[in-house]
Amino acid sequence: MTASFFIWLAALLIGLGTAVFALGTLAIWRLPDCYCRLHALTKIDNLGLGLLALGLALLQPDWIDGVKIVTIWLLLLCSSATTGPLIAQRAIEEQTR
Amino acid sequence: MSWMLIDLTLCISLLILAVAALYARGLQQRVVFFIAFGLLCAIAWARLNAPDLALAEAAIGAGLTGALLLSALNDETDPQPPLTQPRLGRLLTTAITALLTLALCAAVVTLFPLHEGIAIQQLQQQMPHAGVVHPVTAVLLNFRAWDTLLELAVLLCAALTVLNLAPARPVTAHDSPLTGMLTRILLPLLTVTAGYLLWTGAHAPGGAFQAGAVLAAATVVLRLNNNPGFTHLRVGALRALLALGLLLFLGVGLLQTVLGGAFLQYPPSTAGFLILLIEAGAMLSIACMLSLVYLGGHLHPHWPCHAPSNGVDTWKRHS
Amino acid sequence: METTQLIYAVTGALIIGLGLSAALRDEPLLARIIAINIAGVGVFLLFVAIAYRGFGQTADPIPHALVLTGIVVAVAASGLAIAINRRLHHDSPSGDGPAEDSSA
Amino acid sequence: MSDLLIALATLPLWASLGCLLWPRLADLLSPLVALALVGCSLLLLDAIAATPVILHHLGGWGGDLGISLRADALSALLLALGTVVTLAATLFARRYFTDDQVRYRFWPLWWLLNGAINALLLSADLFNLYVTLELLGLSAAALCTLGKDKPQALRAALRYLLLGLIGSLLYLTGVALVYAEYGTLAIPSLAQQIQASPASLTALLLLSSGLLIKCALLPLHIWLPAAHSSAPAPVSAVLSALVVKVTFYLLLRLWFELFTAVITPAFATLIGTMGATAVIWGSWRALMSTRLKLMAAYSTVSQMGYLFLFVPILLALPDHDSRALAFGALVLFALNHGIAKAALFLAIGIIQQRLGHDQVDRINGVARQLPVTLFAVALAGSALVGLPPSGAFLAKWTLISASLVTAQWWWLLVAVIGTLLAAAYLVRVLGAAFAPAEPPPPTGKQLLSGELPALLLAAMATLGLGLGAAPIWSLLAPTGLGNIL
Amino acid sequence: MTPSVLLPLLILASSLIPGLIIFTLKEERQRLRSLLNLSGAIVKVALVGWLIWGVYQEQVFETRWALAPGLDLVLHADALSVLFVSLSTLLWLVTTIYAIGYLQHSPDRSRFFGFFSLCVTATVGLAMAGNLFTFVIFYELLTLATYPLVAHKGTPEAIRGARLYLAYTLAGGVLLLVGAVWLRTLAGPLDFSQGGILGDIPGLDQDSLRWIFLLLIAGLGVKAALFPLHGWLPQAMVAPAPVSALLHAVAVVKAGAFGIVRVVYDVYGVEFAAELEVLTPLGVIAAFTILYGSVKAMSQDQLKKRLAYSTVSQVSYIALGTAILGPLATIGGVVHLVHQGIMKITLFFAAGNYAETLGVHRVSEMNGIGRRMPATTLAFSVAALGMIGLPPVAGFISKWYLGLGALEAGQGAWIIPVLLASSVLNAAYFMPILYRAWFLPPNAWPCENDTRYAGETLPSLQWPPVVTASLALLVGLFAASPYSPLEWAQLIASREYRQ
Repeated sequence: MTASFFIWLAALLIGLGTAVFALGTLAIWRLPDCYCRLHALTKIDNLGLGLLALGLALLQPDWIDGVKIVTIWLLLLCSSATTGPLIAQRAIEEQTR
Repeated sequence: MSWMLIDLTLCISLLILAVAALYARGLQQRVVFFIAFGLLCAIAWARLNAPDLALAEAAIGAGLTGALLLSALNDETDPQPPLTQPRLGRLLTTAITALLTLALCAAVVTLFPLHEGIAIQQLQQQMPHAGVVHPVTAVLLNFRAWDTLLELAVLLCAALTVLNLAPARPVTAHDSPLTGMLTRILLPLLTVTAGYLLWTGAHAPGGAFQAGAVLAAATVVLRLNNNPGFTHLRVGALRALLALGLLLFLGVGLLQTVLGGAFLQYPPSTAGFLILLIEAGAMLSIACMLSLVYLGGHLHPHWPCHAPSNGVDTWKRHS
Repeated sequence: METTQLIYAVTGALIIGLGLSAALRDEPLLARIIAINIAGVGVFLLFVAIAYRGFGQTADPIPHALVLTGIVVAVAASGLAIAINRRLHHDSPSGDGPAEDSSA
Repeated sequence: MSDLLIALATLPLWASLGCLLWPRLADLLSPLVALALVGCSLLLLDAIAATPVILHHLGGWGGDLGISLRADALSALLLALGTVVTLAATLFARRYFTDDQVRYRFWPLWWLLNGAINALLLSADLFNLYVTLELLGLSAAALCTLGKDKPQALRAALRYLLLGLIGSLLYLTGVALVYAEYGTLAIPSLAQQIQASPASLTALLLLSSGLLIKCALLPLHIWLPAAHSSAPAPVSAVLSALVVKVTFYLLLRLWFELFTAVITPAFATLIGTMGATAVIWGSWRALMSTRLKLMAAYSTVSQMGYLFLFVPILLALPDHDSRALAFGALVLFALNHGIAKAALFLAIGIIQQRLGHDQVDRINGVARQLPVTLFAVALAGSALVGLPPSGAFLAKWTLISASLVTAQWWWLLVAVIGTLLAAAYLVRVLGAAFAPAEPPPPTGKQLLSGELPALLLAAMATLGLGLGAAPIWSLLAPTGLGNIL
Repeated sequence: MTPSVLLPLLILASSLIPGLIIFTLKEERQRLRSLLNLSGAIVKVALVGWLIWGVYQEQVFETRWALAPGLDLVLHADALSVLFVSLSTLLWLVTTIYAIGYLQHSPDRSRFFGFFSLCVTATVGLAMAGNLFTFVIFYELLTLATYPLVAHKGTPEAIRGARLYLAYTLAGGVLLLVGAVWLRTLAGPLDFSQGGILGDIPGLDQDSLRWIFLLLIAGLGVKAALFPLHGWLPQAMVAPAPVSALLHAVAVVKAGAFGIVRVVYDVYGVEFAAELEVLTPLGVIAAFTILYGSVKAMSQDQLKKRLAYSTVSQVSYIALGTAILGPLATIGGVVHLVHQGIMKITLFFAAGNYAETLGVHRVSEMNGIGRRMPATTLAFSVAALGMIGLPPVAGFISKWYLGLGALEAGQGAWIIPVLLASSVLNAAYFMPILYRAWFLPPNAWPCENDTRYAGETLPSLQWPPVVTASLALLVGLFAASPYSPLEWAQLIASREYRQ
């Protein structure tokens, strides 16, 4: 029972993750200017990836692969944390010039 | 059946990205599409059971080449003025390439199903004596070692020319606290993964090239906050580092012929160790060459001689 | 198993065609380098499609080694082309020409 | 015996690393290595006289798995040509590059180029040939960037590099198809397996078109004149004499050893016509060009056209020994052009350095200032045109007789017109040199020891190959090339 | 290496080696250069003497060197080649002496004498060629060696003249090459043999043989200055006097004529050629050239141009001789090869003297030159009379035999008038010169060189024409003696015709 429960949970998480991703891409497409799109790019995608990573981690046969997938998610958090402000900084410079 | 769907979507998106990368309006858009195409291609390698290639494609194909192209974006690139082909010329070339592609597709279709080649059968028989477990590394560094040796020479040639062409360009400084934090996190991780990749190369996907590429990525990250990384060495040390990989390869190869046996033939007992030794040397050289190719040679304007005692190196002037 | 190989091989062939026809066009250097790299990826796709041996089984390692060599050669060539181009534009438009460079 | 192969393949790479690590030592090291290479290639030649084919499996993995180095009569002869021309160019380069920094940058790339040439001539593996072709293209482009007037040299190097890459990609696609269909990359075993099939035909087309781009046959030659004329003299000497010829050697291997079952007379005639147009058009442009180096570069385009003229004739020749004779003439023509063109470029390098320019109509009076160099130009020119004392005369004699035997007399017409045009642009240079001298030019200095390599090469092309060409046929007789002979 | 193999090589080397050494000599080493030149010439004359004696004794001299499978470089001395070798060697000795005097103060003498020796080597090699392949090699070498000599002065006309010369001769060389290759593919190795080789090879397609004959004769005709291909000869007169003397009287022009003789007699065989009906067109062209050359010579005011056109017409006598089927005509043609050489070289020496000492280039300036330079003008007159065909001098003999041969072959009807007309025309353009030189009072010489010479001019310039003129007289008087050119021509003719 517990195995099927984990599979269902993973399926739910992966479903949620893909939905959030779809939402994020829709947001990037629809939002008017660069700064709003940054939100979609950083926050929503990170959430989507987090859910996806957790879902996949559950599915892995041995736990070490699960840890690897979660570290991927943590690394992505760092890189999007730096890229977001950098892009914003550049956008401000571009507007002022 | 489900795999068919995934393959089709992957291939179609690959084609769309390729067209976008070739025919988008601005150069910047083309470069971004090209990087996306590279990453998608890495997924395609993974799908086709080629993990080594996925690693290499992501690190070198999309990563480093993408960084290279991005850094080259700000050199104003005038279209080749002299070679403006007449309309007829351009039409002719596109017609010929279209014809060649059609012939290629027709030939490819007739190829499948493939029958088992002699090379693979011999490979399976010889694998136990290869000294490493992972077949790709065995092919790279044992069965077809001469290819890899020459490939190191190709890389050396590119790096030397980049150094020869070094314009004395000042290093643009654009570091900010954010990138400082990112490098502090990424740098140790990259070096550790590089070492891990080098070590696992013997029995799992990995090896000198992927490790070298990861180290080169470390230089790219360092370059973000304006530190030239380990390429900023004395000219003598840089020369040694560049030559290390090829020197080891040739040295080990020649050693075997001196002890009897063919060139590049490793005795079964010490094959594993020798391959690891060569891979370590190759990793350092590849990392140095790839980062030089990315950085450009302006850190060593007086290459290959030492900087004149009076002249101060350009880097010190700016920090 | 053949259909997967077929799909990827044909995609590879198409990408080669696209890349080469774009590479032969008269465009700024970066565009031509991108075209050549894309054509290269097409060729590698062809190689790996040939090496595929079905979902579970390990693929034929020889084409993989060849493609690995090809990728590294491609990046070396692109780097060289970009370095030459950077030096070409550093010399001609600015016109001042670096002092230290001595003519051969 | 196989140690010779290893030495020839790896010695240049060792030299390149040596020159990289100890630049000051490079000036001494390079001539010694060049001399050693010439020694090895001569030893290889008489080894080939004993055993027709020498094979060395690298890494001990024989047959189809590993890569093997192979030397037969054809590759041994071209290796001899390569090492001799490299020795002369190395001795010349030591005095040509006066600025130390440029010379130290020159040596490592020079030995990489030479290593690529030797590796390509010895390799018996289809993919390994791709890697050597890449190394060849990259190092040649890199050496072009050392040219004197920067923007032109860099632009020429860039175009050369890009077209070289496109050529290599086409070649690689061909390799993929061959591997897919026959499962192996080793040339000896492929030679037995390849039959006519759609995939093999496409592979032949791809491999040949890739190599034709690198070989600068007529419609695809746009990169050659600029690259060869803007590169420094020793580099353009090796480019014209060796790099283009080594690519042609590969085409010979493909057409006459691997894809003999796939080649059709129509394909050969197409190649022949492209060669014929190259002969006429190249000599015409050489006649019209205003600069000596450009003239020499266009003359390379036209002389390579001659080599392609041999292809349809070789295919149409009925019996074995007339085909062996024609094939010997082809090899003799390649050797003669290699040596004579290298001598010509070295001599032009001296003239350019002495007069400061190489305008054809302003070199009058050079006969009095540089008598040795002008004599070398005259000798090399007569060898290129194919006048009697030179090997090219024998080759053209056999080409004309072979084209008559196979009743394809139009190749004869092309050869005749090409010879007359070549004589025309040679006379144009010699005529200008005889004119009375302007006041001696300000720049330039006397470099007699620099003139010696050019003169020796020119003498070798005319007298050496002219009188001593018989051994070439005896060497080629047993193996000839693959199963066509 | 028995002497029979070594001798031809030694003859070649005796002018090749001095030539190569002279190339390296500095300009000032005048004494060493003259020593080398003269010693080379004397050694060669001695060797040729030995060769003549050997061939007369039916000894076989042949060296063979395989250049490629089926293509051998063959040097073979037979009666015909000895005739031409002895002619060119003897005259080379005389011309070298003349050239040393003539070029005393001009620059680039090392280069000149180097190419001069190379040119003689090529001529001797061509004479001793044993097969058509070797003949073509030395034929082209001759072109290469003579180009720098014609362009020696470096003036714009010299270079233009040399370029025209090269254009003609290279085109001719290529035609000869194609013809030779075509014949080689049809008939196998073409070693010259007495009486021709194509006669007895069965099943050769007649038409292609005719085409080949046309190609060969066109290729050789350029150097033999047959009518449509003679344009280069007058232009090449810009060359210094020794060059125009040796080359355009002996080496280059005779090479073409000698080639025609070789092809007709030793390749085709004269009976087989007659069968193919190729001889009559050759005869017609030769006859037309004879008349055309003489007519053009009359209108030339420049002395050297006039002599050039006279050479054009005289050389065609040899072609005419070969075109008539019959031993007598052959003798006439072959012996004219020698006689014309001796007479024409005297005329060119005299012209050179006039130009060098008195700056006289035009016939109109030659009034009373006989009084000023009696010895040279006497030699000039003897040679001129010989050219016209008056009895004591050599020219008469060859015309006499040509006439007899024509009658014997039954074609006397149209050949005798041509011979007579040409003699008249010769008189028409030589007599005014003689009259002007001896009987008209001299007016001011264009540029009187300083008159410190003991005789009329430099001794080394004065004696060569006298020597060659007396040689022409001697050959004319003692035609019947054993070693005379006539005797030798009869020996050749007897071997060529199969009795």
